Amino acid sequence: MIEAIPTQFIIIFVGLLAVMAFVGLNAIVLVYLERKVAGFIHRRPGPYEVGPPCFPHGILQPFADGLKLVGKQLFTPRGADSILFWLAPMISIAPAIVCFIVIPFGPHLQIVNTNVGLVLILAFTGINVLALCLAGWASQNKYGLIGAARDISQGVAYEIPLLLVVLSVVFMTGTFNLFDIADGQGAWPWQWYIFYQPLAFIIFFICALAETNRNPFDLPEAESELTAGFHTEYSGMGFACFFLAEYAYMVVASCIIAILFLGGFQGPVLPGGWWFLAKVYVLLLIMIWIRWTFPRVRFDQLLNICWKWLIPLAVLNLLITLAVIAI
Amino acid sequence: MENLEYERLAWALLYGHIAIIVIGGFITVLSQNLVRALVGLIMTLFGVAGLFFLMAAPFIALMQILIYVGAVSVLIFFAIMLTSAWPGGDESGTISVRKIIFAGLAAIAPAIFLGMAAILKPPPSFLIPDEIEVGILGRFFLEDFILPFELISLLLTVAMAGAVVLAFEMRRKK
Amino acid sequence: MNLDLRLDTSGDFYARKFQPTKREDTLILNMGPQHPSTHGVLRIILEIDGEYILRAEPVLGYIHRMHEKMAEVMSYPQYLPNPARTDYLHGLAWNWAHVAAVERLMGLEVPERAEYIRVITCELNRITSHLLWWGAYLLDLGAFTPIMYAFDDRERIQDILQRITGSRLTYCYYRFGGVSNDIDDRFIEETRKQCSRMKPRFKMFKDLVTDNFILRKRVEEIGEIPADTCRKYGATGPVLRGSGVPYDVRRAEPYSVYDRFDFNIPSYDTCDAMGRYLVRMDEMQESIKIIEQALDTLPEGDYIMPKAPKKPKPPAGDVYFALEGARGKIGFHLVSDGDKSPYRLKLRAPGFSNLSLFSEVSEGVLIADAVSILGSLDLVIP
Amino acid sequence: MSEENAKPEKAPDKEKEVKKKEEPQVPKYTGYDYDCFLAPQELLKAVTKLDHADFFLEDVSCVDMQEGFQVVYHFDRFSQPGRVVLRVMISRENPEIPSIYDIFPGAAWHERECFDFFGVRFTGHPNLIPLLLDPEHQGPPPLLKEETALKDLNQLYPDRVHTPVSPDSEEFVKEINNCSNQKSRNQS
Repeated sequence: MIEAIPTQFIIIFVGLLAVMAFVGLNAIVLVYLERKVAGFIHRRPGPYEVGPPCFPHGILQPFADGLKLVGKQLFTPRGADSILFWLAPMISIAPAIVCFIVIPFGPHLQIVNTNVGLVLILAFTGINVLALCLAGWASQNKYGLIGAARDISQGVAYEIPLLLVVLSVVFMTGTFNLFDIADGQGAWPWQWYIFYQPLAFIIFFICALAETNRNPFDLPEAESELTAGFHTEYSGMGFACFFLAEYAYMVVASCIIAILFLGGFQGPVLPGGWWFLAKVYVLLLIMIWIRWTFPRVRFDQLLNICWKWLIPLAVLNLLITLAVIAI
Repeated sequence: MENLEYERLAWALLYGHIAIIVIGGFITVLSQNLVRALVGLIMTLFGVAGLFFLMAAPFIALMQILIYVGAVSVLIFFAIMLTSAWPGGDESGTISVRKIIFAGLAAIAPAIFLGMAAILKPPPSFLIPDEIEVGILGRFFLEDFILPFELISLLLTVAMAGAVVLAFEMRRKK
Repeated sequence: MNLDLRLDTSGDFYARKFQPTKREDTLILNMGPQHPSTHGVLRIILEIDGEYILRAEPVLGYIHRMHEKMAEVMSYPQYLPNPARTDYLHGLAWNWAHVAAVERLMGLEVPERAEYIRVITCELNRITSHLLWWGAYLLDLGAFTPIMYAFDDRERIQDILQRITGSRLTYCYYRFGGVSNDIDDRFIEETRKQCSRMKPRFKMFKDLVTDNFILRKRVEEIGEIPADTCRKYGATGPVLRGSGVPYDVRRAEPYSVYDRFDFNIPSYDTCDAMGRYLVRMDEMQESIKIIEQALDTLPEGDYIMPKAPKKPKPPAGDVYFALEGARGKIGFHLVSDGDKSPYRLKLRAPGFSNLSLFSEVSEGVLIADAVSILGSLDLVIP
Repeated sequence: MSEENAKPEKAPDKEKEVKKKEEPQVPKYTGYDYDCFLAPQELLKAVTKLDHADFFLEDVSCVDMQEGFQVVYHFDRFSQPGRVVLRVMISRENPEIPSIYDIFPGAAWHERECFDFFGVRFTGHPNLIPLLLDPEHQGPPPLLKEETALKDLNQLYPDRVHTPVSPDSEEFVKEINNCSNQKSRNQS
């Protein structure tokens, strides 16, 4: 019976495991990175003393965080819809893992090479919105509800310029295949699409921040307004799932930006995987940097930025791209 | 031989997806809670997307997820949150037998039609269906079927405008 | 599961008193008493329509400690540590208000050096208060970093004050007729160093934060309080000066030695949160100006009256003493019957009057703006 | 006291009088530029006048004494600083006083505070519910004094005129228009 299972399924299964490990590892690194970078920006050392002295610079901090989250009591608030309440964090994290399957981490490091990779990522990242609003709604908390409402309008609005910008790149390359898109760019920075599509890069980056609910667009969980927004009522692993998902989507967004605009695994001298990782982490660092620097925008401003600026600009960018291609 | 194994797997997957669709459908219909019903609907939509995958149409499957799960059901969710519908509302209450019969008939009727169509004019079946390229699909829409395609978009625009008008009207009444 | 959160008839006394209006699609939201942006235990009941606030009603009293009653059962010296607790950020001003009210009632002549010391320490305390406000306000607006920068300076000032006053937050430094401790050269040197350190910092704060595009969008034209509304509600301090009225008790009814210093009273007639923000930023610089002048002209002499009464028994009568705290006008209404404890003491907390504006100003604004307005009022809930 | 009609008596300027007498038992500094007693029914009229003269409400406080409650209103002015204090005596048995909410909405909370701590009822107040106290608070208001501890007006405010002034009187109008801290409030 085992030989009946096609090799591709085995690859996918092993790949999924690898991806989960990758997501977990990334989360660990990012938690540490976020704390340390925040500390650097705040001019303080950040986590410093966790565990015995053989682990300097608080390097065990993410593990301590994880342990704390795992050890916490799972708590379902009274009146909450318990099934949906606990389904939501899972819905949030699962699609994030699926997204990693089609990402080409290197010239030979891709689990599934499909022609519709880009669409797959766009489709599965869209599910996160649903998870967040389910969480907000099911927790029977007014802050959660407002957070969910904010998340929907934000997620739906920013998906539009995002798709338009992706379309411009797709029109340039003529494919949805992530590997081909990355492969189409040269090894040197001036051969990357960021030089052909600078506006698209900026729009995509802003939209990615908004879609991943990162500051300055972290309105669904704006803690000074809505305590914690949609995850107000979550404790322990429920919260950890959202937390993991947020980091996972950050990584996905960075991967996509790296592939679409920064040449993916392309780069001189070093092997592709390292280039890809370096690009992704530079983007992640920029995201963290932005988070600790800017105040939060207001909700109507957030939507105004999208509808009045990003969408027209994205359309304009698309038209210019089309014109250039047609010529 | 290998094809046969594939086919067995395909059947298993097919029934699995059908089960997902049916269960999702029942959740949608029978759930007292609108949001749970919506979750059932999403489950159904995922099942349908899986069927598209099985038919080697991953693009359409992903579009199904992107548009229906990612956009339409989110909008439905928004609508549910905006309207104050709760289990004590006018939708709840005991259901009369007549209603159940009518509902059953309404559910069976399309099934009979589709089933008859499938039996009378069975579509050609392939062991391993071909994947159609996205480009061909696009050309299909924009060349052969341009008129229906555009009409659908017109319909959607009209529906959207209508929804906005209705919403404004309701607001004015208050 | 009840989706209709509006028909939530449970709730406490205040929620029941806060009747929803006749509109159907509104939501009653409790902000606080434990909420990140209310800084302490303020609670605001909001009626919201989507993201817009229809009505807001602050509920307070969660940590009201009845200082007025305490004053009636304590003797004057026993009550000395209390006033600073009413405003933990600008404790020295309250401490000052208390001792000054008693001094006025008794007609005590405070030595000049003591007055200078009071001015210097009180202004230092004002800077720490404004710095904390600055950091916390930006935290409300979602910027995490500035509070760390603010605390950097604040901690240094607190170190300076700690050596002299013995405490870091709830000071009890002033005594009837002077201060408890003389300042020394080290204090003067450290204060001068801190003053010169802070001047370029303000420029950095401006470049880094005040000129930030997103911040400006969040505070400009938000929470406009016309000067007349301030008058009707008795709002004072930066709230009033942010509405274009250059009223400062230090200038209007000069107490202590403030009339000898040259300082401006910043005021902005934009009336919005930005105006209040800028007033406070400018005020810190003015405070530094005052401190430097005071250090330059610090007279020699006693730091406390030679015959300062240990157990004052002011004559019968009443006195109203007002001074300018970081949050506005602090008032002490002291009624004495000639005994060793006050007959009646009424504290006028500036935050009390300033907060009562909130329900009027926050009508029809977004929740995010309400947070911004609430922050810009700079409240310490007594 | 509260029932007495206001006599438009020519009250001598208290501050000057204090200075003349040089009595050691009387505080030299009060912080007030104009200090007057009012009859409860004339409070609103006086407050309206203060409103027109651009005063702002600093504080509403209350003092419990033998004659009853003395509700004290402090007013000050931004443009030409000078503190005016209005004192209104009301009886202990029926502690009612008109609310000045309609003129100074900022008084709402001060009045609620007085209601909390003394049980003074402000008629016409839109929302006279506990502000600082626990709404389930049992027993007498916390700031009421015991019978034995009460002092009377002469003990608390020696050498002051306790006769109500009419807000229509020339003196009142003159004082509120001219009062400024230049006269008596050199605080330092």
